[in-house]
Amino acid sequence: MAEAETETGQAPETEETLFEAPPIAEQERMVEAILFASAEPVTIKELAGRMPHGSDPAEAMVHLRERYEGRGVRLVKVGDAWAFRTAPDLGFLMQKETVETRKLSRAAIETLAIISYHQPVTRAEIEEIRGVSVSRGTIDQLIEMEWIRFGRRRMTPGRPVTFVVTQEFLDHFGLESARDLPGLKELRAAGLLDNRPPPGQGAPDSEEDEGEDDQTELFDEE
Amino acid sequence: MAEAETETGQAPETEETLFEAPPIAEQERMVEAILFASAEPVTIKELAGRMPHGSDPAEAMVHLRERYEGRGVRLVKVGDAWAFRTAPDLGFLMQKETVETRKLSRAAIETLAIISYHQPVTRAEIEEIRGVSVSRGTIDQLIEMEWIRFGRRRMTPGRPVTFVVTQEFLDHFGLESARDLPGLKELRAAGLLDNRPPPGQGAPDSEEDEGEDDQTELFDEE
Amino acid sequence: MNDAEFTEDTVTNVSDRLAAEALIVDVDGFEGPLDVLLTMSRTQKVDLRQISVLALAEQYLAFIEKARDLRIELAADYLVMAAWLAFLKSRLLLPPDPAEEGPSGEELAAHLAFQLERLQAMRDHAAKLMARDQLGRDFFARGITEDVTRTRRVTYTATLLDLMQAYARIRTKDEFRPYTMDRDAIFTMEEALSRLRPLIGFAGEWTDILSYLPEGWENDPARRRSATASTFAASLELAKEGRIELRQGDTFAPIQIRRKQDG
Repeated sequence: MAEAETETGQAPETEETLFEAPPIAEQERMVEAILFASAEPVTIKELAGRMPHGSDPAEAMVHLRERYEGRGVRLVKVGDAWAFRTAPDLGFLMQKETVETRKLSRAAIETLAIISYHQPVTRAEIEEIRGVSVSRGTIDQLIEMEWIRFGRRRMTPGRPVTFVVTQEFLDHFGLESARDLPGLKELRAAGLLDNRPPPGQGAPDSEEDEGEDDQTELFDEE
Repeated sequence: MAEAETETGQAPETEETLFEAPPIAEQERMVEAILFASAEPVTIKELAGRMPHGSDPAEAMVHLRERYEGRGVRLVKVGDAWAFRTAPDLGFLMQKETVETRKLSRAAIETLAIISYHQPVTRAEIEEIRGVSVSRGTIDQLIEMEWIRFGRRRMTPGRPVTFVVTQEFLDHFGLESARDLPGLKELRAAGLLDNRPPPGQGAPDSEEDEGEDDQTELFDEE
Repeated sequence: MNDAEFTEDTVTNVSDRLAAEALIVDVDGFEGPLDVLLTMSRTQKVDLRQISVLALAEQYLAFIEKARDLRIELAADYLVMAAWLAFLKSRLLLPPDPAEEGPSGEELAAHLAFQLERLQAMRDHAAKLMARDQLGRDFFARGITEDVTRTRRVTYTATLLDLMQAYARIRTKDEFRPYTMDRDAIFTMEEALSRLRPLIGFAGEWTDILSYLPEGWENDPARRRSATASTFAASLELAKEGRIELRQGDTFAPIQIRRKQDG
C-alpha cells in the first residue's frame, strides 16, 4: 500500500504516529474486503485492530453501508458486529428446486381410472372394482395433485363420501368432460383391450354394448 | 417486482410474454447475491439455472464487473465461471484468514508448472522435461489438492493418461484460463513447449507436429 | 571408450532410468542428472543455447569422480548420464565417421542444450507461477458462504393412454389370461379325428359329414366353419387309412362318408 513508501526512512519511534491513516475511500475498501472474507461477523474493534493505525472503521462502515444500499447483498449488523448478507428479497435464489417428474404408480392410475369412469364413486366401490383395497396414500396423492376431489355424499347407509375428478384432471388429459373418456368399445378398437370375450358369453358386440351401458348407468346415477 | 412499473407503456412487443425477465439492474443484483453467497466460482449456466426465466447473467455480469472495479472485492473470471475475490493489494489485512497451506516440494512445484504449461502432458513427458522420474506421491499430492486432474488419454501406443490443470488451480493462482499463464506466449514462441524427441529416435518432424497440435487443441478448447 | 556399447546403454536404459526414482540420491540438493547439468551450465554464465556441451560433460564427469571418491552412492541415472556424456564427448572430439549411422555429436549436444534450456524455462516459470497472488494468501474467497439449499420436488404425471389402459386392465381383469391364439372357435383335426373314429363304425350308410359335427358347433358360423373343415380333413385322413369312403354328388353338394364296406 501507498502509506508505507512515503514514510520510509523516518525515525522508528515516530513512525507510528506519522503514518497517516489511509483515505476514507481506501478504508472503505479495506472494511469491504475484511467483511467479505471473514468467516464470522466482525466488530468495529476487530476492524480497527486489523486496519492501519488511525483508521476509522466506523466511518468507513457508514459509507460502505450506503454503497450497498439496494444492492444484491447488504451490510447488516449482527449484535455489535457486521457482516454481508444476501438481500432478503433475493433469498429465493439461494435455493434450487429440481423438479422430477415420475409416472403415477399403478395403484394410483387404476384408482384414478375408476374414479374417472365411475364418478361419483365411493371408496368401497373403487375397492370392489379393483378387487384390492385402496390405500389412503393413493387417494391423498390424487387429491394433492388436484386430479380428484370429494363429491357429494352417497345417500346410502353410512353416507360415504364419493370422489369425482376435477377440472385440473380434465385439463391435464385434454378432456371436455369425463363422459368423453372412451368406452370399452373404443378401447378395444384402439387395441387397448386385448382380451377376448369370456367363453360362452355370446358375440363380442353385445358384450361391448353392455360395458357402455354400465358406464352410462353409473353416470346417470348421479 | 419493479419491472412492471418502469416498463409499462414502453415497448408493447416485450410485454407480450407474461413472465418478463427482470430488468438488467435487478439481474445484476441477483448475480451479485448468488456470487456473494458462494465461495466457489459459479458458471453462467448455473446462474441462468437459478435466475428467473429469460435472464441474461452474462450481460448482468458485465455491469456488475464494472461496478466492482477498484473495490475491496473484485469480480474475477475463473475458467468459464465467476467469483468474488478480495483485491490482492489488501492481502496484508487478512492474516487472520490466511490458511497455512502445505508447502509444496520443489519437485511438486516444477511438476505443476510443467503440467500447466505443457498440458495435456503425460507422465513420461514430465519426466523427460525434468530429467528425473516423477514420484507417484508428487502427482498424488497435486491431484489431492485438486490442482491437476486426468485429461484425455493420448492417442499414442499405450494410450497413456495425460494431466491437465483444474479450475481450482486457475482460481488459486487468479488465472482466467490456462492461456493466461505468465510468459506462455514467449515460451511457445521460443519452442520451449515443444515435445522434441532426442535425435535419432523416431521421425522427429511428425511427432513434433503431433505434440503441438495436441496442445493447441487443448488451449483452444477452454 | 566403447562407443557402440554406450549407444546401446543409452537407448535401453531410458525406461530403466525413469523407473529408478526410488534410487535417486540427493547430492548437494541435486535431484538428478539433468538437474546437475543445469546447475553446472549456469556456472558457465552463458546463454543455455550456447553452452559448451563439451565443457559441461567434463564438469559432470569430474563431479561423478569426486562423488565416487567421497563414496557417495550414486543413483543409476547419474551413472547413465555420465556414460552418455562421455560418449557425447568422444563424438564431439573425434571427427565424424561418415560410415557411422545415427545422429551426430552436434545433434545430440543441441538436444541436450534444448533440454537444459527447457528445464530452466520451466523452473523460471514455476517461480513466476508461485509468485502470483494466491487464493487464501493474497486474495480471499467469501468467508460466510450461503449454501444453496436444494429442494427436490417430485411431480407425478400420467397420460390419457395410461388412464385408459389402466381402466381396460381393471375391466378385463377377470378375463385375463396369458395371451394365446384365440382357439375357442377352432375345432382341430385331432379333435375331429378322435370324434370320428369311434362313430365311423356305425356309418354303414352314406351320411353327410355335417352330421358328425360336435354338439354346439352347428349354429355359430365361426365354429361351424372350423368344425366342418376339420371334420372334412379328418375324413380324408380316415379315407387314406382305408377306413371310410367319401363322395360328393355335385359341386357344393353335401359330402358324404360311410364305413368302407369290406374294412
